[in-house]
Amino acid sequence: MPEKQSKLEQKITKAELNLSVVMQSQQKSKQNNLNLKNPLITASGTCGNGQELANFYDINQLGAFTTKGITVKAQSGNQTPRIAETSAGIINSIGLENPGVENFILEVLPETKEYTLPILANISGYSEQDFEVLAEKLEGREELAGIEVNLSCPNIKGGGMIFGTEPEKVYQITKKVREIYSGYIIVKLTPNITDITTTALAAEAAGADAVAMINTLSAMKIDIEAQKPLLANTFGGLSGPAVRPIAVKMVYQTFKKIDIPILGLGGVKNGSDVIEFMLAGATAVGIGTINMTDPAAGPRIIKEVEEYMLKHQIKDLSSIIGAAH
Amino acid sequence: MPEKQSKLEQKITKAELNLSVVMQSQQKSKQNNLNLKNPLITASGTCGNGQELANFYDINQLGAFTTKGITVKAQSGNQTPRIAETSAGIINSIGLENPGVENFILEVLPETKEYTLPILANISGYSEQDFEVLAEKLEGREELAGIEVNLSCPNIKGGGMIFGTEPEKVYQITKKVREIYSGYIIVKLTPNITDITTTALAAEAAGADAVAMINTLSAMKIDIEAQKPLLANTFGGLSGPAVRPIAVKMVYQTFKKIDIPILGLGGVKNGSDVIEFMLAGATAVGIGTINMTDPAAGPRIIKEVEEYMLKHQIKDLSSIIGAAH
Amino acid sequence: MFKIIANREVGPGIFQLVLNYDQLPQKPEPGQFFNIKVSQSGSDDPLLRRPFSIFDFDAAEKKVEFIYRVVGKGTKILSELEAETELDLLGPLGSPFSLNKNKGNVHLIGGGMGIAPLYYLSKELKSSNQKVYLGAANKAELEFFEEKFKGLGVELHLAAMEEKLEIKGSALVLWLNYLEKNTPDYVYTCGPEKMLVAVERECLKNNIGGELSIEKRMGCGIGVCLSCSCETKAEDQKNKRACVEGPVFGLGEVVLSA
Amino acid sequence: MFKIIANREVGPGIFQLVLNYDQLPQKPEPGQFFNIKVSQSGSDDPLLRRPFSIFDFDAAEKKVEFIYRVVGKGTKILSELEAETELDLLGPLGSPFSLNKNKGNVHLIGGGMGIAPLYYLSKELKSSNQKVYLGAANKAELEFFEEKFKGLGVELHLAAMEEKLEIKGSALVLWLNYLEKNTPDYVYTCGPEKMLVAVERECLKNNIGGELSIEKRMGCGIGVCLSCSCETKAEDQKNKRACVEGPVFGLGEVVLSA
Ligand SMILES: Cc1cc2nc3c(=O)[nH]c(=O)nc-3n(C[C@H](O)[C@H](O)[C@H](O)COP(=O)(O)OP(=O)(O)OC[C@H]3O[C@@H](n4cnc5c(N)ncnc54)[C@H](O)[C@@H]3O)c2cc1C
Ligand SMILES: Cc1cc2nc3c(=O)[nH]c(=O)nc-3n(C[C@H](O)[C@H](O)[C@H](O)COP(=O)(O)OP(=O)(O)OC[C@H]3O[C@@H](n4cnc5c(N)ncnc54)[C@H](O)[C@@H]3O)c2cc1C
Ligand SMILES: Cc1cc2nc3c(=O)[nH]c(=O)nc-3n(C[C@H](O)[C@H](O)[C@H](O)COP(=O)(O)O)c2cc1C
Ligand SMILES: Cc1cc2nc3c(=O)[nH]c(=O)nc-3n(C[C@H](O)[C@H](O)[C@H](O)COP(=O)(O)O)c2cc1C
Ligand code: FES
Ligand code: FES
Repeated sequence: MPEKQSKLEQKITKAELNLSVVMQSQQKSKQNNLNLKNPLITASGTCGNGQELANFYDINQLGAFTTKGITVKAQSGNQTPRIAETSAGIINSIGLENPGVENFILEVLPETKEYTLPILANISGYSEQDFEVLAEKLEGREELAGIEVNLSCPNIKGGGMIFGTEPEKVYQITKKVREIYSGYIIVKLTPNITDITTTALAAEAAGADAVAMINTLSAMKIDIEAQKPLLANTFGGLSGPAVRPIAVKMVYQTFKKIDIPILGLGGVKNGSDVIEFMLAGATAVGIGTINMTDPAAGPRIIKEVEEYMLKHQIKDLSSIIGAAH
Repeated sequence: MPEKQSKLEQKITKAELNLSVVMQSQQKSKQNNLNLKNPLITASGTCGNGQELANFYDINQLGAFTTKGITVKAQSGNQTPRIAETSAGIINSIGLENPGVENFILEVLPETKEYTLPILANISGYSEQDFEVLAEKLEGREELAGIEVNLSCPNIKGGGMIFGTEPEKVYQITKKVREIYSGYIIVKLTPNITDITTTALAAEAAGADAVAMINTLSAMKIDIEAQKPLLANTFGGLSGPAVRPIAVKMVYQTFKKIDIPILGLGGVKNGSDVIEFMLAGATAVGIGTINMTDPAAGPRIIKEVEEYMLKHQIKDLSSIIGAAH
Repeated sequence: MFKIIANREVGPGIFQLVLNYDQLPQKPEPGQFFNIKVSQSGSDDPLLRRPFSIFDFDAAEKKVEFIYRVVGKGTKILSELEAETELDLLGPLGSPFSLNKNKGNVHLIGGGMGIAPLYYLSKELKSSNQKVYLGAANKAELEFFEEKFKGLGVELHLAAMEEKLEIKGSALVLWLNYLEKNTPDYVYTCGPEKMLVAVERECLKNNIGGELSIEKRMGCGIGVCLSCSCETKAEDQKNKRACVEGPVFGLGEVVLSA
Repeated sequence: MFKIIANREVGPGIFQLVLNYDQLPQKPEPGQFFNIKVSQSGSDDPLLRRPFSIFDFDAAEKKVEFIYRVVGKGTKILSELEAETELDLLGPLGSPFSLNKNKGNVHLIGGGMGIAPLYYLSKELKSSNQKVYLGAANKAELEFFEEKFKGLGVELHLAAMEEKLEIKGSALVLWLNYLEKNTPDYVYTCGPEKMLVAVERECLKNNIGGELSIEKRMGCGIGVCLSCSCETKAEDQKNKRACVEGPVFGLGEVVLSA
């Protein structure tokens, strides 16, 4: 009885929970940090530019929003079918359909002005120079809290992912972007690599503020009736719950090797998955495919995280980062 | 009406179906080929040594049987839990529990004498020399049709998978084994690599008769209640339907680059998955995790393959190998 | 929340799914669809929802109906669900057929499961000047639809590929047979993309306006993923999303693949 | 093929699953288990089967019963299945409790869901010289079991952690309280591994023979995957598989982890 009593007295209530996390910046000034009211960040390409989700909830409840990947020029994307369902996963080969950075600035950014949460622009390039151009165009844009440099898109030829599999390239591109762009820089890494810690270290060394892992895994599905690849683009990127164990492992493995924060993502569906990524070492956690299958997932996941915190009497969510090590 | 009639006349019946496939050998003599009555091969480690499955069906119905991985010395394996369930997949870290090659020869091989199907011994090593020892011990064993050289086990420290991620090591080990062992040699590759075609090419160049892909993907699961890795061994290997799209892609990608046959595996559950792997370029197809969840899967899958052949009026199953390219 | 009232086979491998709903964000219109989660609560497979056009809707009884064919994993699972089971649906989604223009002589041409959205459309069009051309593989596949459309009192023409009804052939051929003597002012069509291409070609040639509904593989159904992008013939060549700007498009609006 | 006859909550989050079977490969014995597929036909998730001990068996009525607690994804899905649903089970699997020895004064000690296999055991033991010690979190969790065991006419002792029954505490403490005045000749136990360790220690110390049933995470349940290996205390140190040589082991046979 006395134990119970005292436990009750100490009990943390929902109002006391602190879900905020700080994504530290490598740039020494504190004002460069990315402060999130909770660790949830939308994964690029799975939430449009936010308007569509507004039918389901107020996205300002999230930690941050990442826009659909943009390139220097407008892209119409790959042929359809662009999506295939697999066991507990999907393969997509959207091919970076986007209006190009100019239109992004003219049309998309103004729409995000209503949002009170930090906005990250996801940028992709077909050449190293593309990244420089994109960084230049976005430098100084006040609508943005930072950029996510996608060095891992498996859906574009002669670029994208290939950059992300070579630590030297990751270093070079990140360094160039860092020289140009003064906001928060997240470098998004590919899991299609023997050792993701090599590219994570390269990004860190070049001045990235954080790394995001993982982008999709190279994959394919064959239409056995037609006896040909199901996706018009043959290959695509695998995401969804199927890949989560791979992503968690990469975050876990990288956590001890780098000092900058990790944005962990891949297959998050429930609050428990957010906790898993954080225990592995993620400071923030991305939600991607789940938005497609369950557009109202964001607030539900936050609620589930809160329930876990109450159950385990965790006051500060950030205290569990890397706690499984 | 006349078209229908003539179609009926030509119709291939079940009795005419030919499911056999030939895994060609690089050693020029025809007698070194591995002839399979159908493409189904049990995946090492998921079928014990065959006796347990006998409660469910006669395993002689399969194309070939692969034994649980053996090492030079007996191994008691990793601590438990050794298995974690993930979305449409499992992570295992058995850690090569096995009686060692001596006992394998004394105890396991005699038991396989009753089988009429080809038997493959799966071998694993902690050093390059281990593979030589194993090849020597197994050379000339008549019970065996060949060996599968596991250069991809993610569950043993300081060896296993690490060999499989470096083309030079794959080349060296395969070459040594080739010099010693005169039977059919399959080199089993790891998917935990930036480009699996590099190791496939290395295996081919060193004289492997075939390559098997994929072994499991490095992965982990965290027990969020205990806040520590669920598997006693922290990391394990992901298998099951979740990984199939990754495996199919690797087979597809490798098919055009090498001339030796591919044993494709990873997440096969149904006849349609066997067809998918063959269309991608696999000559034979492994069944692993499915045996654990559905021990009678073997004959069911064969039946489903036959149904597909009848539907598509395919007389020789081998005619579809690589047909999706 | 939706609850299954009935889920019964009404043709070979064709099911009628009748659901009760608590509330809807808006009244569903013909041509719109719902995205149905078919997996068990907590299961991650199948992962994606399955899109189905609204076959019928009844606001008074709070009922929405679908007709679906069992083609793969998701529809197989759906077909095994019992009455009383609760389902998770998103919708109504997408842009509907337009109803309010004065359309004169209207033709509805439906092939296979493409017939499904045309029933609610036909019901809502309320025009007596409606001719409906339906085709499927065989009589058994059409029987349920025949009865339903007859109930609406519209002029109905049926064709089957495997046996002779009005003709032995497709809905397209059936319609083309009538086209000369009976030119419509407006056309609505849904069915195999090949058929849509042909109907579109014929209408554009003869200056007949109309709308078609297409089936595209969808990731989300709500416009966030761009899985369902359609190339357009518009000058700016901007893609349109089948799930938001579609699945109903004007004839000639998007590039079809035959 | 198995069909659900009943699947009802008999305690907080605890369900009784009653199945009808066509045929079984052999008569299930106490301590054996079945491996139940909980996913929908065609769904790949959850992938693994779930092992449950036989709670009761009735050959005449072709019935097999389980008691399970909802703890995660699989048991949640199981708890939502309705009567008439067909289920895919493998079993009976594993090595049972031994029944045929002349065991004299027998104690059964069960904690939590570890009680489940003890009921069928108690029934089959048929010895009047049986004392049963059961513990759980609270009274509500024990009520169903209490009634069932009372029906067998055995001497029954109950404890709960959260409220006082015979004592306020675990089955272990309850049993230890009796141990001195009432030393058994043989012990059967199932429950949390911590409890098993303590019972084993006490018995080995006092030279009491017995058996325990353990729960190990299983990949296959049929002996092919070596997920469930248990270290043994035998000289050759050969591992034993909980799914084939177990889940019932002699006291002192395998290494427990507390
Ligand atoms: C807007 C819209 C309305 C539709 N209305 C109907 C309807 O009223 N009745 C009906 O029977 N069918 C309809 N369909 C097709 C229906 O969605 C598919 O038959 C169904 O998704 C197949 O699911 P499955 O799991 O059985 O097949 P699988 O082949 O196992 O599905 C695998 C994946 O492919 C997708 N897919 C497969 N076939 C199609 C298809 N033809 N169109 C789009 N996606 C597909 C599935 O949604 C899933 O993501 C409609 C499709 C769309 C896009
Ligand atoms: C031989 C044997 C007999 C059992 N008998 C009973 C019984 O009669 N009644 C009962 O309520 N429970 C019993 N259990 C435990 C039961 O199997 C688990 O509670 C159940 O598998 C949990 O499934 P889940 O999907 O709800 O949990 P999840 O945690 O989602 O399951 C994830 C994975 O872990 C495994 N797992 C989780 N908990 C356990 C556990 N305690 N033991 C073994 N595997 C676990 C699951 O099987 C699954 O593979 C028994 C276990 C074994 C090994
Ligand atoms: C439809 C789709 C589109 C995507 N587009 C982008 C993109 O434009 N840029 C990018 O960096 N990642 C893109 N991704 C990858 C996701 O942001 C995310 O890294 C990946 O899907 C893993 O997370 P998930 O499993 O939660 O979806 C896309 C993923 C999907 C499914
Ligand atoms: C429990 C288990 C044990 C395994 N043991 C071995 C092994 O000893 N040697 C080996 O080469 N592969 C081993 N594997 C890998 C499988 O043979 C196979 O390559 C992999 O599981 C992918 O196929 P699947 O998805 O059909 O299981 C094991 C896999 C599992 C699940
Ligand atoms: S299906 Fe996702 S945008 Fe249309
Ligand atoms: S669970 Fe596979 S051997 Fe026991």
